[in-house]
Amino acid sequence: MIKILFFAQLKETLDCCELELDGDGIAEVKDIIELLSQRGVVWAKALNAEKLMMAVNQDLAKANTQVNDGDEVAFFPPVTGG
Amino acid sequence: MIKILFFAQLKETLDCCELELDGDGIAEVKDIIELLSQRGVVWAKALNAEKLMMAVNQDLAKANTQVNDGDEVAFFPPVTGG
Amino acid sequence: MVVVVQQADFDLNQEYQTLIEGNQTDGAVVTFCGLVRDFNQGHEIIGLTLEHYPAMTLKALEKIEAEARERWTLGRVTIIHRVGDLDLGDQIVFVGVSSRHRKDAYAASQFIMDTLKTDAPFWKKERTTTGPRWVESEMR
Amino acid sequence: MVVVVQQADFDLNQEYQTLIEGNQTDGAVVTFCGLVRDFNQGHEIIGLTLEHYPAMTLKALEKIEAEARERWTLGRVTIIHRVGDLDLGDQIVFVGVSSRHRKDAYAASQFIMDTLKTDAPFWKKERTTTGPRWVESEMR
Repeated sequence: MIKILFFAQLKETLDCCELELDGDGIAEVKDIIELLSQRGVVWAKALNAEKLMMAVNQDLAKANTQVNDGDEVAFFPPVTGG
Repeated sequence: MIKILFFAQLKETLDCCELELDGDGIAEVKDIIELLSQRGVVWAKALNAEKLMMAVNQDLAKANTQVNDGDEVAFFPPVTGG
Repeated sequence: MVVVVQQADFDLNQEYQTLIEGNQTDGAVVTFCGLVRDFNQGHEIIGLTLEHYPAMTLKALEKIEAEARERWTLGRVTIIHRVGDLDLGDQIVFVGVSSRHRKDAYAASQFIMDTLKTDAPFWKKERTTTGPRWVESEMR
Repeated sequence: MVVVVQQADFDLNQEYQTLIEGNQTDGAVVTFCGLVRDFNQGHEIIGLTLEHYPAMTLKALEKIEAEARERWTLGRVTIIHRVGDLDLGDQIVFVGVSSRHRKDAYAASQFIMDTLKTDAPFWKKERTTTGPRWVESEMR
């Protein structure tokens, strides 16, 4: 299984903070985006936003970052700390 | 009269912290340097050091800065505060 | 190295002591404190809530600190970032750096803050006089 | 604006409070503290004596502060420089800057320290394990 997390505006937009996906057929982060985009127009739009940030196992990642079974993948808007 | 001040190493080298000069014939700081250089080789060498700093009325100055009667002129080595 | 993510406030003087106590090598200490200000991006602020990604925040800050140490000669480094509900005027973030060299302390401090602003998973939701709003990223 | 030349020590926390108290506009505060370090230019330091040009020092620091304000958007600025006899580990100089903008606070703080190092009439005479020596300027 792959654990998926959402934060901040994205969490509110999707009304979802966490879900799990079967790892089958998932090789890169973009496979997750593609899979979740099938959940409807809200998901598709939010997960394909130009400035979307992502992390794999708590390290900043890109759409082509590799994902393995058991990984934790997070999606979030640009950070605004500091 | 023009009041002349020396600080730090320069004060120690010249064994002098303050003196007064008649303003006659003094138009720029370099006139003071020339005049005081006649006091001997120690003065001549110290006042013509490449990195010598100077101030006229408490503002950083150069050899060609104008000097008027009643001014305070200071000579000192490069500053090392902070 | 001290890297902390906490709800509680921090005390500048205590953090400064941690940077200099028994440290006779470093002649330069630069601190940055970020505070909740009254007006931001055209909105009047009452307070804000800082959300973060708990499993990632410490790791992200430690990575930034390690990168700063690779680039500059640093003595001690402290990074503290608060989370949760904060009011107008409250302290948000502290970055303290000691170094033998003034320029290294400044450069590292600024690098840490700049990178924290783009890479560390914190999000500010402001309470404004016209309702709550997520702060927009100022990323270039 | 607070510009002070004094023999007495200063307290970082007190200076920080002066920068932020009742100041809800500035979200960024950068402080620099310079301390007497143990080893400088190849010499082991016991302490140092700071000589200055009393009639000029305040004027020089105020000029530096005014120039910083012209260049950047600043809130409050404090510059404190100590003179007289100092021991290893003692605080020498404090520069505190508040601003709405982080980058302005950093840039102004660094500018003030850089310019103070080249333009303000202070001279350090170190007491080292091999005798007293005037610190050499590191001017470029």
